[in-house]
Amino acid sequence: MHIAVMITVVLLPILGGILIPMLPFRGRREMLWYIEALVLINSILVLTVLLFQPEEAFVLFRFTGNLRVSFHLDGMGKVFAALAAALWPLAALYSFEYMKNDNNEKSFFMFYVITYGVTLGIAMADNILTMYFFFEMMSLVTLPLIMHTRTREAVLASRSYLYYMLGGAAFAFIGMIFILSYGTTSTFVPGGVLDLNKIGDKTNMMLLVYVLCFLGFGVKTAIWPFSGWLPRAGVAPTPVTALLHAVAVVNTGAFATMRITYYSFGTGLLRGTWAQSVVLLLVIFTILYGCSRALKETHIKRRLAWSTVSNLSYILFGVALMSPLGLAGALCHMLFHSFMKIGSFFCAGAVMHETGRSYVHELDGLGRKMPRVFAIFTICGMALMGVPGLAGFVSKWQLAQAAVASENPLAWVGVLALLASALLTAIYMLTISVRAFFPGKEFDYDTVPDVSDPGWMMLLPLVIFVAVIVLFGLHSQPFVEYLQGVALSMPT
Amino acid sequence: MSSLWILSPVLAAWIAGAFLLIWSFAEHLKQNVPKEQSAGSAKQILAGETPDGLSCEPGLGAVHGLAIGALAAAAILALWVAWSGDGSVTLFYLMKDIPIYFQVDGIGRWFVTLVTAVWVPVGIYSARYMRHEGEEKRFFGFYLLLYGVLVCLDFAGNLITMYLFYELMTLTSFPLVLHSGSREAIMAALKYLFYSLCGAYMGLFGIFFLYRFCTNLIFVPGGILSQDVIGQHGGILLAAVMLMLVGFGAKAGMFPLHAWLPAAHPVAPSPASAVLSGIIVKSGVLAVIRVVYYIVGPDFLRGTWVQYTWMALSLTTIFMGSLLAYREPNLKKRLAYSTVSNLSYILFGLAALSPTGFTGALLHVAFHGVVKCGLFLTAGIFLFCCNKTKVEELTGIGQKMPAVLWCYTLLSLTLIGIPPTGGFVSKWYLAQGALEANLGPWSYAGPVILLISALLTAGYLLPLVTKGFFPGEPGQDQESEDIVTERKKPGAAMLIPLLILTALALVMGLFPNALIEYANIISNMLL
Amino acid sequence: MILFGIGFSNLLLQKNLIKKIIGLNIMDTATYLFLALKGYIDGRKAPVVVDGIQSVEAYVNPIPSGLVLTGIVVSVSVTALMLSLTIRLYRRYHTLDLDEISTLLKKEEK
Amino acid sequence: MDFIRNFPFFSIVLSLFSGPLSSILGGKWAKRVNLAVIVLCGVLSGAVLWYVRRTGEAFVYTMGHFPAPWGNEIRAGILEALMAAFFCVIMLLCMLGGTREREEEIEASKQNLYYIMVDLLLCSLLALIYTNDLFTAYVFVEINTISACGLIMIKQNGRTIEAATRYMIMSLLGSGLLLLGLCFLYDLTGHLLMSNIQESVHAIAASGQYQRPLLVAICLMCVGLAIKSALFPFHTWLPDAYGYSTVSSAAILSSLVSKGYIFLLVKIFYRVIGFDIFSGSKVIHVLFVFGIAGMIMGSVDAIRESDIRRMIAYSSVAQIGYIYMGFGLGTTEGMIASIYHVICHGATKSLLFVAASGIMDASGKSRYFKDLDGAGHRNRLAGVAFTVGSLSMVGVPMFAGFISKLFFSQAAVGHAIKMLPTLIALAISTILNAVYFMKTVIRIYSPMKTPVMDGKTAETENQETMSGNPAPLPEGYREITVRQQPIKAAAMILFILLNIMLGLNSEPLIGLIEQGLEMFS
Repeated sequence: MHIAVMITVVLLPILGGILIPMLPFRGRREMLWYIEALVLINSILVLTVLLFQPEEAFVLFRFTGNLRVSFHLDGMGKVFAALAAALWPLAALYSFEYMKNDNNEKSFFMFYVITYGVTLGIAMADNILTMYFFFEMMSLVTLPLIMHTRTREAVLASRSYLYYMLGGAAFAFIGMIFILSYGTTSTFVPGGVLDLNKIGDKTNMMLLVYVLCFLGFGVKTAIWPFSGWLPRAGVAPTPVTALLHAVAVVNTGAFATMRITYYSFGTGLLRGTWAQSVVLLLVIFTILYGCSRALKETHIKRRLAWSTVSNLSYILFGVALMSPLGLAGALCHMLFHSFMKIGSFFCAGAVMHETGRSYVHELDGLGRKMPRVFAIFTICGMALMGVPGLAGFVSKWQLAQAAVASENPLAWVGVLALLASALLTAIYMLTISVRAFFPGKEFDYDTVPDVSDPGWMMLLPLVIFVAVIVLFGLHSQPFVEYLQGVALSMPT
Repeated sequence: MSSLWILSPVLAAWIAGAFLLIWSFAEHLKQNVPKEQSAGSAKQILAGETPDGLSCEPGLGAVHGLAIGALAAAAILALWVAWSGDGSVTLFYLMKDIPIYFQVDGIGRWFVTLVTAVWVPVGIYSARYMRHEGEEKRFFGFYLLLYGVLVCLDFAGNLITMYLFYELMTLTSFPLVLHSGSREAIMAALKYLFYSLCGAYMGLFGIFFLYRFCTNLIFVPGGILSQDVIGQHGGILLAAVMLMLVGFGAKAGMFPLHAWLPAAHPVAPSPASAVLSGIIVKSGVLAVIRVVYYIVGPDFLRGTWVQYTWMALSLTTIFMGSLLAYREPNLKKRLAYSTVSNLSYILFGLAALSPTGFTGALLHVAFHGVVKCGLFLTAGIFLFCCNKTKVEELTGIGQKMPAVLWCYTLLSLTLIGIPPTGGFVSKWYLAQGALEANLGPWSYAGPVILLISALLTAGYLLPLVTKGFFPGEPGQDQESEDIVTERKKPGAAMLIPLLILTALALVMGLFPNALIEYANIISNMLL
Repeated sequence: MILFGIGFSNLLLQKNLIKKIIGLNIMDTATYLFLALKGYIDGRKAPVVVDGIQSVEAYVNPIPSGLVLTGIVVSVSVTALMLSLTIRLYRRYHTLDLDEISTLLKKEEK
Repeated sequence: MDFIRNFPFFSIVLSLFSGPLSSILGGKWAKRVNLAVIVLCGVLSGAVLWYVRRTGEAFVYTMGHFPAPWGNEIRAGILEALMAAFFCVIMLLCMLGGTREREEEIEASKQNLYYIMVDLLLCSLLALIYTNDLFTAYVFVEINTISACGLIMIKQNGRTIEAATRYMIMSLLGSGLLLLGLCFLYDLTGHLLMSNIQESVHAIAASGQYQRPLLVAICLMCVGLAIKSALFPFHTWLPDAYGYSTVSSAAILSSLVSKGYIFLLVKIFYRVIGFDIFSGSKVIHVLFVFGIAGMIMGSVDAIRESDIRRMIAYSSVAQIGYIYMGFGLGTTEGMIASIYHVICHGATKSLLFVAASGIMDASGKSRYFKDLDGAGHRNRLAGVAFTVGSLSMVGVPMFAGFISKLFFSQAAVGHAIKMLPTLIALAISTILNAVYFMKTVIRIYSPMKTPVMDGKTAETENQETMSGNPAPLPEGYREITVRQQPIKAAAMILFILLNIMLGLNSEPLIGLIEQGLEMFS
């Protein structure tokens, strides 16, 4: 029974999504209920699947020979699926309020729900082909979401987004082929699949292919050379930028990189090679580059987008360490960062929705008017900074531990980069809160538009996110143990 | 002694502080409702919520009463807990094997007493002083929160808890500096925040490494590094400790990251800057002590390049601090520079890594804390009464406010270190410790620099005294005449705390041996 | 072979359409000559049955000549088509030069 | 059971005679005859496929019962039957897709001429596939060229004639070279039937002398056929030919005609020269390099193109580059991959052409990009069809393109030296494909920004088109719904289904190709 559930979890949102424009909805409210119900049922299904975990893989359909699209739930897949299941209903709730006055909502929600199915598909992919399949679908399905506002700028942004995505997929394709032909089986096996006698002398070629593959999947996590698309995609409506750039799209990239590094190429071969140092250098540079660009940015959403770029490279830093601890740290940061970032994006969205202002210097004094939203924003900011007692600190701690444990000096440079970027994050996050709450003595308050906090639909998700951040911050023990359990199942 | 009592003072302070903060928030919301007159329904509900009776004026009495009451209760509890013997409590487990763990030990007790001794009088003083600054509720709210955080910091049992409260202290003290709300106040506050954050992150870098090499980072007098760990990873550990020194030193105004002190002080309200330079800066010193003497162990650093650089940095800061103070016209900025140099006395004492040096440092921590708060309170009075900040403008102040200027003179004497006062005692021990540590040229350079900076301190403190008491030709007389009439005399609530502090400083100066022998107990335990 | 070369280059380089067609024909005939040559066995007569001699040795190998026949038919039809196209083009553009025609077309397009 | 044996012969003869027959009939009747013939041939070749697959070996059918050197032979194996069936299906769909255009563009009198050409084309294609004799292959190549040129010319405006002339010149060159190559071969081996040539070629290769002429023969033939199937350096005629001719002819031309020649090339490789000699010779590397160059340059030209039809034409140059690269690899997997790609490309290219015509209808017949904005909204089905086509070209997993790309790279990985260049070339050409295809897809779905006559600002204009109620469209732009174009819609849907079927379960097809290849040589 469980395997069937696993498949329905993936297909239900996709089919449900496609049905949205077809179904005759009387009013807007009925459509909202339909969507919310669809997403909620799916999340519950995901949780049931997570609870009693089906062992065997489920083959959806068979391309040729050993290439088949099949699903299997293992440690890492569970974490990512749980994350998506938790965040999607809340994001949907938020977007109902946000999209109230938008006219073609139907197409928006259609793609919104389909992305949910595709993300679950990636989480539960059993072999690299399925993952690549859904990886490609992801970039196609999210394209209309970015193009939703149909302005000139949105079209340009979506076009560059697509080129980056397809370019990345093309390079990842090479990696996949390499694994399919040199690996023993195409499924994900902890500790790597490549059998050495086949590769024999061509290790350098293998390493080069690994770097290409890392960059291919890395495009989605906006590594330095390919990070152009993320800030530009800020032009999309907030639920899209929040959900995609905090959770769905970028995490799929990180998740995919984890898969190929730990489950296909195998860390044993890669540790200590020049490929690892190339990747590490690239990641460290992106961390610093992302933060410095965020500092310069005045548009809130683009600033948050740049901070996503640097935070994602934290995750990749964890992955590049090639040690089980590194993987645990990466997973931990992926999770916490999603909550923190989606919280701050939603706050920014709420501000833009209510006041229509989206530049930092326009925020003076808004703290007084929208105290709840800005309070949450400050907490998310502090969590991002890594103030101990909040979730950010825990994940930074895990990453730093892993980095210190691994001997190579590049990792220590990485820790320094981690801290320097924490400082930069502090600067660009707190300046917003300070500007909002303490605009200065001679600031008169009537220039501030008389707005109040948004409706409950927007606030509820925010409050939940903050609660989760604080909970993880203070009591992350059982959770971190679980992650380490997942990571340590890896033969180093 | 049951463990939960340790946290009682902290909880008392925090509850009161939180209540005040929420009250000030509600106050804000209500404040901008009448101004708009618009009939927005959401704001209607808001106005309905907050109790209407509280108008601004009568509320102040309630605020002061609540604040000082809570402060007193917390102080008593803290002292009782500190002096009623050792005890420890683990609040909860932040991460797998890292508890939030509190432990009362010698150093903790010393610092808590110092904090309480200073906190209560400054609290009383600020009740009166804050009237002309406005936003009292927010000020007192953060003030109490800060007190709770400091007590936790002093009682912290392991490095992670200390780091947690170290960071919280920065965040809670940040609004205090920011209080006046003017543009440059915000800029200075941000500068303060980012400097201390940068210091904190350097410290965190060190903590990562230390955590890697020693299991649970609980403070154990004499250090917990095992020999083989030092053997293999000596180099990286030294670098980590150096980074931590510079990082935590930032809070203690050590050379590379001291620039925030002179920026933050003139801008903050005077009770805030009194507390800032008196106590918060000492927390940086406490962190350094914990790391050097309780985690890494002094003999690990003795004779290494880390000690020499540390010594060199503190000496340069001493010298530079006094020089800058000497040339500074603004009184508060001058006091800020003097804090920078005095703190480096303490760091210098610690860098000597010798028992007497350590005792000297501890003594100086006490003396400087009390004296500097007193000096800042006097500066506050001068500002409050005749809103003059420049030193030359205060000529002839002696006739008008003799008592205040007397206190100022006595406090400056202790700071300079004239024999009967406490300053001399601590400087003596510092010089003794430096010589004893026989570090070659360094141990001689130390006392010489101490003497030169004592002269400089006299140089920048005494002119105010001379001008105040003996103004010279009558020309200035009538000018200083209208200074005082403009403002009312400083009220009793401001004078009494000043007198208490001066008395405390004198008593410590005249009968220091109780303090000295207690300090010796601690230093023997460590070295 | 040389003939083939001349015809081939002529077809490619010439500007004028008619010249191209001539070139084409030269090329085709060259191939057929080559083909016919292949079939020729020295000292025998053309493969037309003359006064009842059936034995194979008397005649030249007939297959290549058969092929030549079909080849010629093919090239005739192709030339016919090419000529009709050229007339059509000439009537419309009054020039035989292909590049000129394409420039005219571009003008017409705008 | 052997009645089926002469089915291939039947299908060729049938389509041959239907040509002249339809010349007498009027336009309407000619069309019906034509469709009937195509359907019949499709069924016949399907039966042959089924029969051969059951018997498991190819059968030879001598026309007119004359034995070898005189009579002509047809050899029908699995691969030939499969290709024949596939060609008929594609031709049928193309004809359906282009019906409405044909009525509008071609005057009544020319109608039946068009169908003659189509029948002849069908006949020559089938013959090309089945024939086992080189010279008959040459003859049918010529017929194919003439009928294809006729298809291009039918539209009678200046452009098409110029395109037709260019096409004629180039293909005549090609066939000239082919003929010469044949003569060389004949001279060497003395036979024309492929199977006997093969033994003699083996004998020559074994004996070691005559190496040089053999190599020359191979080169001549390869270059000749390369010119005809528009491989990179010789592709200049392709964009004009495909760009301006009628829709169905363009679709047929691009997917079938060039493929016919490629299939002939494959037969020559296998049957005549024998695979191992061929893969040993240098020619392979030349083809490989041309293939790679074709892939990249084709896409680069396509990006610069501003006319949608010419852009698709250039992209077919790139795809042909793919196929030749498959040959260039020289391994059997490479061969399988390229044959599979022949089928995929055939299906996708014709879908793209038909969809493009649908889009152009919806935006006032103009073929330039700037007028195509928002066409996707106006002609929903054509928009979807075009998107499916371009996604498959780019190689998105759900569709046919992905599978062929997958096989190409797997074949490439097996080959040590050539692996990296192929993979990199594949990645780059995917990106380039993505650039120009997705540019069009996005443009179709992006809102209309054309200057609006009655002074409304562009923004409100977008609002209205998006909100569905028909805004005052500039002249020529009209909302096309499925009902207005039933036949074309049916063709498009069938194409899409074919594409997805090829994408999802390609296993049976691959199996067939493999069997076919073994049986081939």
